[in-house]
Amino acid sequence: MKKRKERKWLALLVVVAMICVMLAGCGGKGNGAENENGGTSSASQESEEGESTKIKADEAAAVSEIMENPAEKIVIAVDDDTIVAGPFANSSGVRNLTVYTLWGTLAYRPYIGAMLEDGGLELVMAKSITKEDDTTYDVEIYDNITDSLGNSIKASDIVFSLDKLSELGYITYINTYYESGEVVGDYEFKIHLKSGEEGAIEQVLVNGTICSQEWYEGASDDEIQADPATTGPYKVTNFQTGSGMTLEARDYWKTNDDDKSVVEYQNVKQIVIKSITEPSMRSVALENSEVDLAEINAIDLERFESNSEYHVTKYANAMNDYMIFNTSDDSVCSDVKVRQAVAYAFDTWTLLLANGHDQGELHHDVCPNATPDYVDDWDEDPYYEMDVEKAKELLKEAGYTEGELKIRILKNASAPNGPYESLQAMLISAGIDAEINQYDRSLFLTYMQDNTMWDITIYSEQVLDFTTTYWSALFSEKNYEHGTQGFTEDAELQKLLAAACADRSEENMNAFHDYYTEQCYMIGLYNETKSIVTQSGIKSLCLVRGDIVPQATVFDSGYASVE
Amino acid sequence: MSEENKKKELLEVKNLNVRYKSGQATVYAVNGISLELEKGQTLGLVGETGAGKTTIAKSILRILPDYAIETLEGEIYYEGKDILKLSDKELQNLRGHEISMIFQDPMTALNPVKTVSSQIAEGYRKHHGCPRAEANRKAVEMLEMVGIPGERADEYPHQFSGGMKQRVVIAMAMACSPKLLIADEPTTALDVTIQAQVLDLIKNVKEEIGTAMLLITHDLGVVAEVCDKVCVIYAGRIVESGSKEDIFDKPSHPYTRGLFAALPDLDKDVERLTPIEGLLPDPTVREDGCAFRSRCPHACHACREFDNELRELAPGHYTRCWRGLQDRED
Amino acid sequence: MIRYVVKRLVILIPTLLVVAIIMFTLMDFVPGDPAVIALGSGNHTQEEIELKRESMGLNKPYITRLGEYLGNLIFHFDFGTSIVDGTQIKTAISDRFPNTLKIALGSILVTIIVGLPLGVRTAVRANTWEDKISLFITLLLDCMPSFWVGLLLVLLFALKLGWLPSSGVGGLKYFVLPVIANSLGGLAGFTRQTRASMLEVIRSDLVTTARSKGLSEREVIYGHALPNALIPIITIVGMRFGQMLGGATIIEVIFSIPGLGPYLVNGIGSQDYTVVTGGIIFIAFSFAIIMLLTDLVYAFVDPRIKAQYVARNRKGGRKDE
Amino acid sequence: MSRVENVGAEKEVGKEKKHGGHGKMGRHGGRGHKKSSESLKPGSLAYIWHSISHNKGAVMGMVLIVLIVLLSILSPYLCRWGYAELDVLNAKSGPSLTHLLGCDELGRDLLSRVLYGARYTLYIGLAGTALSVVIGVTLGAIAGYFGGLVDSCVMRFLDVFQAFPQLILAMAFCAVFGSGLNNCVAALGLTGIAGFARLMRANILRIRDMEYIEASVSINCPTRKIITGHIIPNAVSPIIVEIAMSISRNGLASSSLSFLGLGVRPPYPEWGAMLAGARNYIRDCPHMVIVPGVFIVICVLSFNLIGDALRDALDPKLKK
Repeated sequence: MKKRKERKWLALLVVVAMICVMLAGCGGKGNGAENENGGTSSASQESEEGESTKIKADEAAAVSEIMENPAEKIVIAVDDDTIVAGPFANSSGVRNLTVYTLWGTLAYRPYIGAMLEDGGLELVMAKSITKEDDTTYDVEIYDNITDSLGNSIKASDIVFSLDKLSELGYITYINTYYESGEVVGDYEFKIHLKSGEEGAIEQVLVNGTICSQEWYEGASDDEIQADPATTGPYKVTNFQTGSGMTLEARDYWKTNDDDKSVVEYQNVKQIVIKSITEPSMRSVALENSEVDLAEINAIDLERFESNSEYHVTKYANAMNDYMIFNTSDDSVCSDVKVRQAVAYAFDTWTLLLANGHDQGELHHDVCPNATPDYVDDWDEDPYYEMDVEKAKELLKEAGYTEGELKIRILKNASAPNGPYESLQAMLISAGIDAEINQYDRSLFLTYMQDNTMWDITIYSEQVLDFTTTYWSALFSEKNYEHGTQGFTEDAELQKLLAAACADRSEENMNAFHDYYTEQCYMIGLYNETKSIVTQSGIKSLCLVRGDIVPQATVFDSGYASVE
Repeated sequence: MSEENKKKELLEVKNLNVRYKSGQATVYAVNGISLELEKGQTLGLVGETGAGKTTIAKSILRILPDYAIETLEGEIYYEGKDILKLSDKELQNLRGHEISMIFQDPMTALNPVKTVSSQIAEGYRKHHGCPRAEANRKAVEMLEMVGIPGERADEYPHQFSGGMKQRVVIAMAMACSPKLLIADEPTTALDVTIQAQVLDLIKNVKEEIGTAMLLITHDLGVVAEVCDKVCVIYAGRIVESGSKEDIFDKPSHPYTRGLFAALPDLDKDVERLTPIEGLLPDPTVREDGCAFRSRCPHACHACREFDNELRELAPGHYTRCWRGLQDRED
Repeated sequence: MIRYVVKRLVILIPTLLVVAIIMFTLMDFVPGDPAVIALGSGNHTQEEIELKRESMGLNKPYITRLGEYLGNLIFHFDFGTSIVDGTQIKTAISDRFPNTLKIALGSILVTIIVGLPLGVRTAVRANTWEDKISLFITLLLDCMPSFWVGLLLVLLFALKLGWLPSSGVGGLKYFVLPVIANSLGGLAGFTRQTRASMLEVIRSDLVTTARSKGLSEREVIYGHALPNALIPIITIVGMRFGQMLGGATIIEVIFSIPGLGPYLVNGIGSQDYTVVTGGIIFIAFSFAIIMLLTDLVYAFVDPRIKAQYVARNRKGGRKDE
Repeated sequence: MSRVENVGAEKEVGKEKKHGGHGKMGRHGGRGHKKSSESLKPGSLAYIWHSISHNKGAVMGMVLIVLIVLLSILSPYLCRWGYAELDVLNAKSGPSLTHLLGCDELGRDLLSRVLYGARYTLYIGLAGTALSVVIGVTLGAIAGYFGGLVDSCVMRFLDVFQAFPQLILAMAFCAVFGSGLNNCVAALGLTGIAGFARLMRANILRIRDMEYIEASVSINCPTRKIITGHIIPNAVSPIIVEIAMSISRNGLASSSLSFLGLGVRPPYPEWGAMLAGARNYIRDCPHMVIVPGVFIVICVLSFNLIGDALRDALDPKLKK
């Protein structure tokens, strides 16, 4: 008898809303068609297939050409939510992007292999640097350096900053090479190094971020982190923890354009940093024109490449992945046959694909072919290509039946799963029982130095100047408590390494390369090609060693930021 | 029913049938009830628990739980209009204003989270659309009328005793001086001393406002004191109806007699009371013939063919048992 | 009443102290040496680590460190500094908590605005098709993981329709999608609970009395039935709000909102134990406050409970949970 | 002879007379021999089973669960592809003849992974719930029955426990003990304890004051027997309902854990991990998200339907 209420359509409305949410979400592929024009190569300046992404020397475009169209603002999406602006901090996604924008250093390295002697380094605060002996350098700095609050920067501030950095321990290079600083005059001081190693002075000159001592000691913790007196060309406004910050060009003390290093340009008034950690959200933000520039995964790339409103810039990832074998007695990989069996059991290109990329460069040495002393014909000789039969044979020789050998793979939780899962699948199909032990970032680093916790792991390192320095970072016993990064105690290895470091002759380089590759202590894997997508108004990006220099971006005349 | 007292009649229930659905079974709660009530008159519905008395009361106000109702048939005329055909709006105007109800258990009848005065004022405002202040004044006035000091008007139900709560319920029911008051066993949940006070209160208020009353009880003492007419209900049917004198002096239906036999009587010196054997029949089973035959001492095969028609023993005095006639003769 | 609130606050202190002590001790037994973590990646010589331990005061005995920590915590609400980047935890939390609070408040409002009427309607129309359909739909929403819902909402409202920004923080319109994604999840549970407690009250005598007074169906249900069914509903609201103050981690990660969730996740990821300890103590503190507020709302809604609080004080007995 | 029949076995327990041997339940009048649920003792397993089997939703739920479990056990034999077998050529391909439900980003067959993966998600749901039930119920029973100091200590402990959001507590646990199947189960189990303990305690308090407990205490029946014999069986009905809900909640929570990289370690194809892993491909290869998503929804829905049916069976007043 109760009169039936007429609100039947309420439930219907909810059902309809649900369906269209589903369709919209999953129809992405379907109705994204209107801007899909069959994947023909777009007008944007796309690096052709196969052109090696080797960066010999970035000819920084002439200053005038860059400053042609200064822009008001650029909005950059970054894949890292630790927003840091203080003078001294660990390296992170945001830090690498903004360290030279906010903080002045003595010098800047514009390309891999740029050294002090051959004048490769661009001087920033340093006016002149003279070498007295292997471990002491006399540095004269400009006398008109000021920070964003107007405090003048003297030699004492620089020594204070370097001492502070070595005390806090955030930059390992400073700790390993910087001994002490000695103030000689108002604008002159001496740097004493712990060792005269090649590249040591460059590390201190390039990584020492400078700030005014008076300001630092007077400022509160919050001011230091969120509203610092910056010595670089930009200052910080609107700092939001964990979400982003805005960098504004300040009246910079160096006025003469010719002396300016590429990091000292002020080609855009405001740089807005927005932290968007979710990859799919970055591509949505780009498509929804909420940001001007974002790093995009290969899977989402296709919809931008075929769209004329966007430019895709491809570059080789600065971090090079390589596989380390734990050769200590606590691991099955102490037997060379086991190491070789594992090496032959997997295919590196599959690992690259599994990492979600479709372009990249396979390595024939732990170090990429990007350094002056790299021997090109290494790339021709065979390098552990996948050969399951050979792997099984080696396993038999090592005395293991099918599936008996158990390998523990150590994985960093924040590394993508793809490569490890495919590596595991390939090892299993080759009769090696592989297990992935995944730990959080810092626990992973702690366990990497513990030879009882793993058998193989994949790590990555950045090459800065020479293959020999890269090699010594991995193999030299000086850097590790026992043996190399893979706990290898091998006198012959150290001898060959020392020889190669002393004299970079091809013969020495080949000797070391052949020895460690044959012993299969470590094998180089790949560095994938990353891609940055920008709106069409941006003509070209200044990319140095895999890091963008935002202040030197080149804009088109018709450029206007999304915000 | 003769013509002339038609118009005097306040309430007329014709052939009311109510069936509940419980799980897969159907419960035949009320099977063809017909009764009349004149203005100012008091009709008593007497019967055991589960005979369908409360269902009758609730169907008059149409506040039966509709999720459980299977069928609700028949007509209930109130001042000529059939309540079962009323629209929601008209029904709401009727409830509390023309017809109001008092419930059995005062402990759960009142809303524990609202003040006593607001619960009374709410009904009054609904029907008289007057400002809040006036409604509150009326509420305090009603409370004093039922013997509750005015200053306790803003207290909450949990601060009152059972008896006091029932007084509040009465005040709430009588706020709009209804023409018909339905009282569903108002005193059962109270202890004996309070019962008498509440009954007197109901009688006084009723006379003062001239309200007709349908009193539902299983206590024959209460019926004797308050009611003018009586209907005895058994298994959802009226088995005997008539004036108070008819029923008390000349009970004819075996069930009515059984009820009186179960009553302790001061002047009779009886060793043991004679209760009625057994329990009410299963309401989910429709049986032919007289429903009481399974418990009736005089039951015989004739009862099974009994056509369940009411027989008139005397003007206004009816019984639903063929045997009843004979008692009058001998 | 005030005496009751004060009493509950006083009881709060020992509970939080227990939480602080548990977390502080727990973090001592966790693998990884804080000094090494503070020095960051790369390998360090032994005396460097020793120097760092000294500067962080890790060599002091456990008791003095605990005493210092609790001292700072109680007297000036100082949670210490983060091991990894040395930032003040107090400022980090005070920067991030407003975002988490906005999402939590928004989600609770949406849950109540949508869940309550839906719960009441399904209770009033129990076992009709409308009841079954809305329960099914809310169940469906409940089953979909929040990051999936979040992504779908962004694709529809931000990208296709362009009404709302897709991620990040800013004005209120940045919080619309995260709040919807966060509240859809809990809707089924809330609606079901409202329905259950409403069903109980709808069949009680007080509703029949209200109806017999001639009130309209709406006045009976919302005026009389709902106030009596509120107690279990308020418990659910309080519990969920307290949980959400811990940060809707998934939603905050998807929408890149700097709330407490990602802060704690990164803290755990980089073994930044002071951050984790400080964060969890703060969440425990806010949760306890919410529980107290819920109890107060009980008193506001139900006079019998208020009477119980006041009476309880005079007799000095313990309020029964 | 009059037949005694109690209409609707509301609250009284076992009031009606039983005729003859155990097998033959109370006989009913003229309404044929169908055994109505009223005739069984409320709370007995037969009663619960009987009323569930009449609830269409619950039957559907149970059928689905059994189907999924069966398919999961048989999947290694049914599907052509192993759950970890790589078919790099058609990675990310949509549903096709060779791969009925398509492939994931590494080219592994989704059908076999989803079917094989069912055991992990169900294991997490069941084991996690079992852990919280065992610890939670005992804690609740102890707190509820003994009251006083024990009660307030347990309650304070639960307050502390409940303060931590489930995800954060699970993460802290996984961070300390490493991620992986059993740690994931332990983490989810621990976080569920507070809910069960509170529920159990509330029931115990309600039952403790009932007459039949005082009766058994008066005939000095040992406390242990009272708890196991009287209190727990009667307090168990809301717990059963909560169990069903908790299983589905845990199954779902494992996907959030995997989202943060703490769930099941590869290569085990747990649904939550698959869903979390495929989230970046939602726009271009939606099938990779839909397949595990649909299975999770089916599983969680079925458990909820069963839970609802259980609630209606055990809590009659909510039935109508």
